[in-house]
Amino acid sequence: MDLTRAELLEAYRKLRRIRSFEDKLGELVVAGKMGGFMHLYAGEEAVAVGVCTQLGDKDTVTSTHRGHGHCIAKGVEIAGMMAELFGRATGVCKGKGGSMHIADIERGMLGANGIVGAGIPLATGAALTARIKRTGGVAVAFFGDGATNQGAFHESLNMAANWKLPALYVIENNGFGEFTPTEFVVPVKDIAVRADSYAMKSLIADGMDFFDVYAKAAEALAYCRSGRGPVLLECKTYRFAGHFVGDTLVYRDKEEAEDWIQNRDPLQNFETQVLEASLVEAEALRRIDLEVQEEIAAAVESAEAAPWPDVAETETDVYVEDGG
Amino acid sequence: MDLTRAELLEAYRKLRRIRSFEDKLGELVVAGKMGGFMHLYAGEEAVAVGVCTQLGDKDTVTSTHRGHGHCIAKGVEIAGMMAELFGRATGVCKGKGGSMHIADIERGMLGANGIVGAGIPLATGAALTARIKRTGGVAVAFFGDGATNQGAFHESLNMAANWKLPALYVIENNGFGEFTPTEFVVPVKDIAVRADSYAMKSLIADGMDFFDVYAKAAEALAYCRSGRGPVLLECKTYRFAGHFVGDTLVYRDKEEAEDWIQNRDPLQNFETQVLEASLVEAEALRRIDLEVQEEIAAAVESAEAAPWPDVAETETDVYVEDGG
Amino acid sequence: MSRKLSLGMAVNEALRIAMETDPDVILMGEDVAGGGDRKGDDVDEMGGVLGTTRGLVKAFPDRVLDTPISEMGILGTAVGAAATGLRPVVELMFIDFLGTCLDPLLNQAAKLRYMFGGNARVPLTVRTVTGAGMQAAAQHSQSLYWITAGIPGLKTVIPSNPADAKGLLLSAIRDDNPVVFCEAKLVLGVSGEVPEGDYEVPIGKAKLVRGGNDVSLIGFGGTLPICLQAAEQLASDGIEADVLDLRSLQPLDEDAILATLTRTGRVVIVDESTPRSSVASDVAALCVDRGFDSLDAPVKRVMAPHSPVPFSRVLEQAFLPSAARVVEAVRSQV
Amino acid sequence: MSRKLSLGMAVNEALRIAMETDPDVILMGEDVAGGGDRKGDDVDEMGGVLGTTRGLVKAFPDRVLDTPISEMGILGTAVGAAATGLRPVVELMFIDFLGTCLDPLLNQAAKLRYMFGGNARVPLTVRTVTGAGMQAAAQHSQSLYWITAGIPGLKTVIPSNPADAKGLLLSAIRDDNPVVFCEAKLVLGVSGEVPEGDYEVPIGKAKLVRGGNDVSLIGFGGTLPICLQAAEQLASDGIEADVLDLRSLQPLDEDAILATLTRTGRVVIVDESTPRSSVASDVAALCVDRGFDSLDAPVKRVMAPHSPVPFSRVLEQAFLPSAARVVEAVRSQV
Ligand SMILES: Cc1ncc(C[n+]2csc(CCOP(=O)(O)OP(=O)(O)O)c2C)c(N)n1
Ligand SMILES: Cc1ncc(C[n+]2csc(CCOP(=O)(O)OP(=O)(O)O)c2C)c(N)n1
Ligand SMILES: [Mg+2]
Ligand SMILES: [Mg+2]
Repeated sequence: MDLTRAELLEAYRKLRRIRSFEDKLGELVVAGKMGGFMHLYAGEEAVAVGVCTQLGDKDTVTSTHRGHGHCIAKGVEIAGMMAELFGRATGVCKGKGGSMHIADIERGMLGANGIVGAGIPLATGAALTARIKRTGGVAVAFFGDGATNQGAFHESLNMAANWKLPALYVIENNGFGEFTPTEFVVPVKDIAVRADSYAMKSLIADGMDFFDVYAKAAEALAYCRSGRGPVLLECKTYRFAGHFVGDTLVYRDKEEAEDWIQNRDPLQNFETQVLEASLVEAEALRRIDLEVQEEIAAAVESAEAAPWPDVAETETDVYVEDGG
Repeated sequence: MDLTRAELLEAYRKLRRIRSFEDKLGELVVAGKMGGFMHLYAGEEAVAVGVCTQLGDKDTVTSTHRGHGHCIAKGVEIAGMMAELFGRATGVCKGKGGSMHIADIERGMLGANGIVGAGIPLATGAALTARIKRTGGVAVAFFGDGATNQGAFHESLNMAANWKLPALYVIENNGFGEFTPTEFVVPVKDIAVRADSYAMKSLIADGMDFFDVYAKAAEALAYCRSGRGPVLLECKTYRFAGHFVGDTLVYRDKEEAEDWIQNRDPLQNFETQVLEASLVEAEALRRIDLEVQEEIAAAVESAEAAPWPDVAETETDVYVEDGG
Repeated sequence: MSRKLSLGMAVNEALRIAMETDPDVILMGEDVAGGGDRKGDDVDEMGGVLGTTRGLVKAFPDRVLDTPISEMGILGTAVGAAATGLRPVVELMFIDFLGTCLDPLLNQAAKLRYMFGGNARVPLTVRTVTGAGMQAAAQHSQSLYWITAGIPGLKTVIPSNPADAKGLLLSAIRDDNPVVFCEAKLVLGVSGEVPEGDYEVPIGKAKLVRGGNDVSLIGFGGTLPICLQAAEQLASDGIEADVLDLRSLQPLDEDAILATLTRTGRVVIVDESTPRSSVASDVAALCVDRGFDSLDAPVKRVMAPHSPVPFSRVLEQAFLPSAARVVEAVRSQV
Repeated sequence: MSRKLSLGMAVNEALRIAMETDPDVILMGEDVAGGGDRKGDDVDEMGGVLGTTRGLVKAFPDRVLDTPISEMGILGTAVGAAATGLRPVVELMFIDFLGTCLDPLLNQAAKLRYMFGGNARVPLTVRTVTGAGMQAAAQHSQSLYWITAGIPGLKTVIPSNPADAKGLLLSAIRDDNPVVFCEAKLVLGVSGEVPEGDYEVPIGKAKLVRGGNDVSLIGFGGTLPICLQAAEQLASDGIEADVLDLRSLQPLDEDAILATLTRTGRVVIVDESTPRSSVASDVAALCVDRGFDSLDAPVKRVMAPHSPVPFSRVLEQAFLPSAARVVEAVRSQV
């Protein structure tokens, strides 16, 4: 493991930040304080953090309807995100985007996306920009198992493979697309095999294990950066909550869920490994837990106090006004 | 080879009928007697005939912009086709469809299609009907190598595999999508490997050899009919003429083209094999050649003499009038 | 006999009747069963994200099909199935997803019959949720019925209440043409009396839901309650409004539109969609063409602005048409 | 200085200038090179099915990209590229193929900026061929600009002559918004004087191409020649027509439309598309709203019928608007 203590702590902070952020959102929606369709990332943190920890300013990511984790992992500010989800003028998208469109282009976060699969070609385009403008950057598309059944997945991977673009395609295989088990709609066990249709390199990671994701992503990113072409990385993971806040979860096996949640929690997993290897101390982690809790409480407080957007904003930002 | 002499002669008649039909269309378009975008099937006859010879009334096919061959192989009348291409009221689609939309639902021919890849889900739907209504039929989708880069291909094959539909997907890999060589846009040598993304059975045939197509299609159709699910069959073939009538062919290697045309002509190939095996006599084939020539001449003559559609027809057949 | 049902439950009832009365009717879509088709176990199904199809997979296990998230494949497959003898009802979860599956509607379902010279029938129904009002933001809140209404060969209907929803859906399913059936979020949860049993509401017939001779308020789907609210407000000022519920966007009931215009001379169209290429524009264009001689005032369109749908509650409310804006439009005419 | 060029060749010239003056401009599409990017051999390229991009891959070998037949992937990739610093020009061979790739335009290109609170630019241009006239039948002959013009966040332009084509395309490429650039088949091969060098025609400005005070004929793209022909015929009867070329369908030049209406009091809109959800309806709706007081006659729309485009030559001619139908519409007004 080539991560320094500081890097490990930073990784843990991100894992925890995502978890606490998502838990808080769940509460807020249930309490009727927050609206919209809300899809939580809890349980899948190791994927976003394992990959994004290795990305820099020139690298970009595209995301899904379940996008808060990717934002946080890519470094988007919590306060701006929270204000966005409260629909306030101080939101990172001025309250116009909301959960499914949260984005921060300056941080290379090209947006959550309400259209399943739509982020995949966008990342392909970002990779094309990197290639043509020789930025040295890599574009990463995060998307679910369900999204691999979209035509956009197929077309994009084929194009990226043909052009050997620096693109990393990350499948977050959490076993479900909404309420439908993946095995009902994907007739192969490992979705990673779909890379073979494009003679593309593929890898599989344990998406509940930060270190495994990190290692596989490292290999994949090195491959992309070397100009050898795109990589498909499948991370096997699980979402701890429902598809969206409000999902009654009647369709899923309770024992199976309990097993994932109790025995394979990525935060617990991380902690066990770093403590066993004596890389960091438990107190350092607890301190981060507290700091994150405070950070999120502060974000909620400031968001709730923030102004609503002016109604005139309904009609602005449709076009770049001067045309160019 | 389990084909009777009569069946062999019938197969040859279809091969010849397609070739002569297409040659005649080429002439007519160049002479300015026929309009529209015209894509000829010459060179690929063994694929349509090798497959369709084994289809019955309950089986359906969907086709492409290059659809005359599939029509003829599926038994659509030459006279109605020719009238259609002349835009006459007596056309099989009353002159409303033309080359890219020629169809004959009564014969299970669900249409040429101007949208690359669009016939693939249509055939999937026909297979679903066969399954739900237990007709015992199989649906066959013919499409080009280029169409395998469409999302519709991916989505359809996945659905068919999940549902184990009686569908046969036939790739006519003729080495080009318009003017772009297949290897520029498909990074795998055998497109048939794409079946593995869906755990689907696949086969590869020499698309210039009627007997090889016939054998592979027989295997595939038996598999489909047995309820084991869909099959992807890749036929390696070549189009003798340009992408459309008018194509200057500047982009293609002349020697390579000559080689295919001189040494791998599916009609020549068929003739050589049946003569060598003494299954039929050359005179029988020549007789068919003449009969087909007369048949096509008659079709042209009757089409040219046929009435134009009434202009009121522009606005009819948009809806089923009584609503149902 | 009737009882109160939400629009969603009226849809559920129509689907059940359609499937009971015709073995060729099948349901397809993402989670229309919702995990419930796991044979041999007792897992409960969700019946779609909004629960509209709940219970149907248990009743018709072979004819309710959960699909992959593959709208192009789903719609294309449904068109192929419709052209070969089934009568598929597809759920397109939100009409915004039309972007992923327009071709099977635009170039296949709508055109097969014509291209084949009348030798095809495509009895396909696409159920889809439209419009804003749930803070679902730009990609889950559009009122894109203007696209399907604009495509020759398709029909598009949009009920404003549960009773019409049931009858229109039964008509749509039994229609031999492809029909897009819109469920507007603004009225999807609203309850109303729904007759029991099997009945149809004809496609292409608007309904005058309130009589008045001063102005015509024309709405449909989610804007109907807004029209009625505005009519109440206007009435208290002594202005009596006709309120016409279009119900069908294609075919348009031109006669009913011209009849109300003739009565009042003043028309306000209330349409949740953005203004360009809209149903509202078509109605206005009809008025200024065939209804020109009856027009006493400018035809006003109360619509969303030319923008995407915003997320923030305050912006979404500003985005939607309101009774206040309708009243203001009427005032500008007199 | 100018010389005669076809509209297609004017487009080619604009592309070359755009690529010469901005290294971020790239071209993508099916066969836009056309086999010509085979490095190291001397195979000639086709430059697109209609030859419009011929010669460009030789001049800019790294920036002219042949793609697979994957419209969804192409458009989506182009949007991603545009949002990250390139200025892609995509060829969508025929606008009919919008069915396979609407999402990247509808839900991505058009909305990113808005959804991201103004923090995105999508300088994307989509060139596409529209309309009937080549017997290309139902799936290759549609005038679907009404769809792109209806989507907030997109612009849509359609030149009627080579000089405008060159200037509008240069404006489109340099615009920081996504622009759909339509090349109407009816005028694609027609030649006209085209100025040399680099110039722009502003997006959103209509052009009065003929002055008259009796009636306003409003057209664009392929219908402009039809308007002019009709104006000639009317002139011989002593009716003098204003002919307005919209050039831009979104934004609409509302001022120019209202100005001609004010001058003449009579409007006929000539639009090649089908009638529902159309640009023509929007123009009519504008006239009966803001232009109501100037209207002296019903606003007439001369359009295609509500049907798919037929193949047969005789039917296709009947389907298309004609000068005779325009004249007849004007006659019905007086
Ligand atoms: C094109 C499209 N189809 C359907 C939906 C509705 N939808 C939202 S999330 C979702 C499931 C996605 O599954 P997956 O890709 O596995 O991601 P997960 O939710 O499991 O993270 C669906 C069907 C959508 N948003 N977009
Ligand atoms: C969706 C769509 N994109 C592009 C086209 C234009 N087009 C017509 S045929 C063709 C090439 C098809 O190649 P392939 O599938 O290999 O079939 P072939 O022509 O070689 O038989 C293209 C790009 C189209 N008709 N539809
Ligand atoms: Mg999933
Ligand atoms: Mg090919």
